[in-house]
Amino acid sequence: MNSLKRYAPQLTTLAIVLLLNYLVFPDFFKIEIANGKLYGTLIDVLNRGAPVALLCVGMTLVIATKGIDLSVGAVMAICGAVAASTVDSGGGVFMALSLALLAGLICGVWNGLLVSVLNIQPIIATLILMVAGRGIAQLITEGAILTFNDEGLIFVGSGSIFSIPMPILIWIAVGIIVTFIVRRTALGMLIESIGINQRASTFSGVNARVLLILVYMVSGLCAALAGTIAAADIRGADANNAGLWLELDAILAVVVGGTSLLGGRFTLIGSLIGAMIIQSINTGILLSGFPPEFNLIIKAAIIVIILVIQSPALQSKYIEYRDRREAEKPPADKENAS
Amino acid sequence: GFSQIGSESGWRAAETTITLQQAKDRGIDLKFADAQQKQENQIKALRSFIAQGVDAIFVAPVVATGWDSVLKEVKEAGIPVILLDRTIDSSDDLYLTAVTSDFIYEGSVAGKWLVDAVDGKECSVVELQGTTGSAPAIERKEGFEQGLAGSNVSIIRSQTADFTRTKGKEVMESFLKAEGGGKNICALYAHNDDMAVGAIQAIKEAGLKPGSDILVVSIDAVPDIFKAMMAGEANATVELTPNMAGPAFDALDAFLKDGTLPPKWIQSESRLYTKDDDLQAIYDQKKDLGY
Amino acid sequence: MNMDQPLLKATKIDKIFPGVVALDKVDFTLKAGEVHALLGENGAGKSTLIKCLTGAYHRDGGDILLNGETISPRDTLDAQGLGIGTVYQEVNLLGNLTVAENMMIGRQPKKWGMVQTKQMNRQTKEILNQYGLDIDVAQLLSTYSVAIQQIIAIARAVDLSGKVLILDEPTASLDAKEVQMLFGVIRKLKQKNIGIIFISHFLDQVFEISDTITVLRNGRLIESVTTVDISSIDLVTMMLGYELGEETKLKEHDGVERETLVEFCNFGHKQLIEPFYLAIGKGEVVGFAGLLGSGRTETAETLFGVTPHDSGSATFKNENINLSSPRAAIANGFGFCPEDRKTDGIIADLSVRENIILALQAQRGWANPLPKSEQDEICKKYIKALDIRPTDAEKPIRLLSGGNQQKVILARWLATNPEFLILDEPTRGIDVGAHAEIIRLIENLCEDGMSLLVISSELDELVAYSHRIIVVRDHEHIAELVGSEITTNNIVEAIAADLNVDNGQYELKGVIS
Amino acid sequence: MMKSRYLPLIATCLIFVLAYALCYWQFPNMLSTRVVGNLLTDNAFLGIAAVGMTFVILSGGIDLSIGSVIAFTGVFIAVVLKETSLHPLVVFGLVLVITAIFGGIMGAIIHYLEMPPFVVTLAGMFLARGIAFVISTDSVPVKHEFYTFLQDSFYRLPGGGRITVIGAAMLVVFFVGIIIAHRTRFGTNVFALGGGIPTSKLMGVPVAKTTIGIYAISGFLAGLAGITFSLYTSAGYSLAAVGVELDAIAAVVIGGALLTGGSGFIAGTLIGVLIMGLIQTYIIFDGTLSSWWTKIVIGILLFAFILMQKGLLLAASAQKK
Ligand SMILES: Nc1ncnc2c1ncn2[C@@H]1O[C@H](COP(=O)(O)OP(=O)(O)OP(=O)(O)O)[C@@H](O)[C@H]1O
Ligand SMILES: Nc1ncnc2c1ncn2[C@@H]1O[C@H](COP(=O)(O)OP(=O)(O)OP(=O)(O)O)[C@@H](O)[C@H]1O
Ligand SMILES: [Mg+2]
Ligand SMILES: [Mg+2]
Repeated sequence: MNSLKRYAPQLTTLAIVLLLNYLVFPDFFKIEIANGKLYGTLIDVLNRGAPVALLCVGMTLVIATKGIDLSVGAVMAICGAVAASTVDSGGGVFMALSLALLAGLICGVWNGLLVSVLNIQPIIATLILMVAGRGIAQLITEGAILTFNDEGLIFVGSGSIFSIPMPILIWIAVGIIVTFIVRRTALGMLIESIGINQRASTFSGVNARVLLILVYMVSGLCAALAGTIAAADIRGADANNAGLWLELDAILAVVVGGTSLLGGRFTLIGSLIGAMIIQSINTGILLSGFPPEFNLIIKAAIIVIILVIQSPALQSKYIEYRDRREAEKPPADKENAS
Repeated sequence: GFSQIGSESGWRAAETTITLQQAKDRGIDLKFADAQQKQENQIKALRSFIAQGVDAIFVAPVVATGWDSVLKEVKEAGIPVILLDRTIDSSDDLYLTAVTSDFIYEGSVAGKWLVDAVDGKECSVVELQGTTGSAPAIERKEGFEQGLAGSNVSIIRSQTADFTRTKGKEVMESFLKAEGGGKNICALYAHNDDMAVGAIQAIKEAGLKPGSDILVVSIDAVPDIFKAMMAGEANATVELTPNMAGPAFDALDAFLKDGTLPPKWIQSESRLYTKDDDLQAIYDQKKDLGY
Repeated sequence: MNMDQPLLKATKIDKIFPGVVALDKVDFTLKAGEVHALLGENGAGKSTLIKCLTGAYHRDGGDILLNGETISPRDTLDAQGLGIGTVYQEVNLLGNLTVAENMMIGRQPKKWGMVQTKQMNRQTKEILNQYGLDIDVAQLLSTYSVAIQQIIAIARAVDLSGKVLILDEPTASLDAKEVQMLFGVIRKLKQKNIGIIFISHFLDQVFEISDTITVLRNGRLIESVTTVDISSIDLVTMMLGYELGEETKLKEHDGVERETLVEFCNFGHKQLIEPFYLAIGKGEVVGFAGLLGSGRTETAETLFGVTPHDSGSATFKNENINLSSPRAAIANGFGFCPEDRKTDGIIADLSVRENIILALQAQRGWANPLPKSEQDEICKKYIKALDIRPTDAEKPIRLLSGGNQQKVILARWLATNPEFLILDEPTRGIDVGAHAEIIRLIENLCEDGMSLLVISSELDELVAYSHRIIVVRDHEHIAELVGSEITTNNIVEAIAADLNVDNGQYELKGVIS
Repeated sequence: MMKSRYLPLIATCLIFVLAYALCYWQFPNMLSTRVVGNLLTDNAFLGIAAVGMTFVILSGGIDLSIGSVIAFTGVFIAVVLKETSLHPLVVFGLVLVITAIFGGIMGAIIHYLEMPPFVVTLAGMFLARGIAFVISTDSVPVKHEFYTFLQDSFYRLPGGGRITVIGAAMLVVFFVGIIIAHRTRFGTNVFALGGGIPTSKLMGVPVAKTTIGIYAISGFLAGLAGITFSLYTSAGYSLAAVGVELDAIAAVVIGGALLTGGSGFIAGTLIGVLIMGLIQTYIIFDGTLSSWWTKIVIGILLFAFILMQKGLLLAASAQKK
């Protein structure tokens, strides 16, 4: 109940966006089983939202430390390319997955080192990898789309377990695992304390340096998973386009999910809801049948509306208004009594 | 000097490979500049080429407009310019020649093929557009519509998929849902093969047969679409040859040798491939070109 | 204008925060040329009241009259325009601007729309000279210590106040000399018929400077009285709502030989502090005395590894230890309660509970979380022991009043149960009641065997609990007082020794008279 | 006495000179007036937009919309010039008013609704480009004699280099920017916001006015950058200037500003822009890099610059000790 209340703005927004989708496309909520897999627009939203949702998980932690990770899109491309070239040269799916994750981890460590040890501002530190990373990915695939036919790897992108598509399972699982780790240990609080006041945290003995590297590592890992899924989905690693501009969607999702870009308090669940909101908007635009010139305007308009709904200023105005009404009530009661 | 747009697709990579290859074969020292999809970078590259004093410049222009002033500078510096792959909106005395295909023509070839293929029956087409605002997207759409003119074939949905596989698949998924699970769709037209390849997967995952339930026609003729055609999952593709450099170098050689002025427009072939061609042979020939 | 008419009159001011009634129909009247002290415990609502008066908060009810006219400042800019200058409790200046820009922002001298920097710097220098401050005003504010920033903030507010000057705990980080200087300024303003609101927890200062006293408790007005009519005992009772027990008695200096716990040999840092020798025994309280900027905070920060020492070594229980970072220091059983709570202490958005357990949790490592029940227990213990209000441990600490924040930071370190605790100005901004509590706590801690190093500008406080006092001047340890030598007078003499300044300036108005 | 505040600026300048010397050593052609002139002309629009971005970043905000606003401006100008017979100067005035208002509205939303600039301007970015699409997806050429006149007026340097109108315009904008940021009350207020909005509020800084002003300036300068871009290319194209905001941010930060706000220099941004341009020029001069190596080398060079900057600052502070 309490947590429901906590996510009220996000859930309301999601509901509104879904309702809009329903209005433009009445079959939106229809789900059936086709080819042994759940099939329907709602499933598409969950499925297509997987990369952004995964990126969101890492991004939320990074943002909580007052950082930002612009490189996730490029890391996706790198890891997709690594996975594809692994199976291409005869490695199995596990080999591909582990190498991709390793690549993501290395990228994360690199970002983390730049931010925490060299003290470079996160946006610039990760901009370096954002630019160079896509080059590295293209280097691996030599600019072409590296296609593959490894059933194992393809399964990661378009297979299903219990009729549920793999990407959905993966992002939900990652979301749950990371939330669990972060909230059941002290990690969450320590990350937040760094984001709010790094100086005071270090004074209290928090190991900011290690924690910073850690969050960028998580972000790299999440990007690696997202990249692998994206590559597996189209059975090819598209170094040029995989994850292009997805970092912006991920950041947007985090903010829509209720985590402040100024660092500090974060909510992974909120971010995941945010990711689904963003994906619902995207899917809704595709379903609506408007000419593509209008895509961006529609998206901008919906984002503005969402942000106005969630605006802290308006919320506190509302709370003030509500409190005042409540505060005015008791005297009225008293008057009645007397 | 060669100012390339960038490396946004496999086709582009192939064009780069072939150009570099051609230069090497001819013993030409080619300065290559990648513009990362930005016109401003191309203009910078051209200016730098002048400053370096190159002998000739190839440009694959990102966009048709906005070349006048820089090309004037190039002209003042006395360097011949050859446009690859796309033309521009400037007066044609600013460049030696343009080796390009005709996007509109490509589109109409695809459209005509479809009209013939359905043979007068009614047919609803969904269209996957290229990046909104890009020249191939606009002109391939226009050409396709010209090709359909007067037939029973009509476009029912058209959305951009940014020339990418991922988007191709995603957009096709929503087309399928929006059109009664794909029952209303008779054909798919994609502005490039990559989007078609993505869409084919979406069609298969929706339980339909691409190539028969839904006809697939696209443009570019990259190796992967031949694979799909061999598997009967795609029906036709219009070639956009990545070898723009060959004719360009020929024209340049002739010009530098004795001042022969080439025609202002050297149109590259836009060949249509269907299942009647020797797909395997073409695939084998193309697969190592760096697509 | 009627001369009897009050300068500033506030009636029935209400302010409600979610869950807290911070002000409940508070009346307040300020006459021209009067120094009006506003007193109350931590969290009584003093800062909130002045923020309502200056438009920093929107009040929920009540009227404000200035010179008989209703005013309703929308924001502080508005208030400044009306001639109300304010120093807020936490130094509210901008560290990234120069001193001069801080001083003159919004009213820089200009010519053809361009700021005349030279003129601005000169004016600022002149103003600050009146406060005995001769500093480079073109430097960034953040290069100066809290104390200097405090003086700058005061100077700025005075400069802005045409009619009313509000000072919220202006003396919290000043030493006796600066306090006297400030009082000199206040007296001058009084003659200019400016009304002054003065908030402080130092009762001696209140008695010295104020004409009228208003006491708040729990957001309610208790009483307004003229200063001459009230005794300090009554005043304390009025503030607390109960009688404060025995004033802390002076500690009898035992002269017991203690086994050495920590020892610093030739410990120092090139820019911050001359190498020194310091040994602290188990259960011993060592006080650091000195003027502002003398290098006490620097010493503490070097000891704790904030700015790692570059000469000398340290031993703990006769073993060499590494003090290269706060983490290393904490691992050796050190604790450090910093001076500037806003930037070095509180984690503003975290709850009181999280702030309390932070150091303990960091010590245990992230993978070994403190069970919630244990956390709650710790919080309950310290909230009670230090009388932290409100008692809701889940409130973000930024919503607490300044004094209560200070207590939470103290609790954070006590919770780690350190063997050696460094306290830099631990009682800054803490009310009389809690003050007594904390001093008692310090005594208990050292009885339990904890060693303490306390830095404080309140000499009587230092005298009360220190076994030994080190006097610091110009980044150098210059004297050590032991046992019966420890008196305020001796400290002052040590500080002033061979300083050829006229002694009058250093005279201290010490103990509550 | 050199104030330590200016250290980052000095470090950046030093690095630029050093890097240029290295380039010259490898390609003697790099020191021609042509290259210098090109550096100014080619980066004019980036530079102008980066001045706006500097104001925003100094205040602790960020503006992601500038690339799109540049595209919008170009399309708007091209279409209006094509459809009407208005003089380009009139259209310039019109578009500058529009973009300034656009920026101002974003500033107002950021201030009054207390929303993070990152997101508000991200929405602005979508919106501006979306409007550009709706106006025209085609690239629209501008054919007006006034354009030709402006493009043909330049100052010829010895050695074939040119100082063009737009190159000069950038320098003027930088000059005015420096004055506004470091010499006016508004400028001080911008820095104040960067130091902390709650504190600024308590100190009586007009936060609302300043925030709106900052984003209006950024919008205005993005509009001006758009005009520059349209002069540069004689066209309006809705896909133009994608990602310019990131280049601008990088330039501002390389120029020594802190993204957290409150500290930095407009002049530093100029050097930052020139450094970005230098990297580009160097890569083109090299001319052997494949598409992917181009990206990797840009990344490496960016990293090298930042590292050198850090190193210099560290060395300088060690010196002080
Ligand atoms: N922004 C806020 N939101 C919620 N509660 C607040 C807020 N600011 C203050 N409070 C509460 O209002 C009460 C009064 O606080 P205030 O800061 O006025 O106390 P004070 O008298 O100045 O105390 P101190 O002597 O410690 O400075 C406290 O209980 C505090 O927790
Ligand atoms: N009156 C002054 N004039 C110039 N510089 C000063 C002055 N007072 C302090 N400083 C500088 O500020 C620095 C920090 O002083 P700080 O006040 O932190 O020292 P401190 O001894 O810890 O004093 P306290 O703890 O009482 O504030 C000192 O190194 C000193 O150089
Ligand atoms: Mg207070
Ligand atoms: Mg101190």
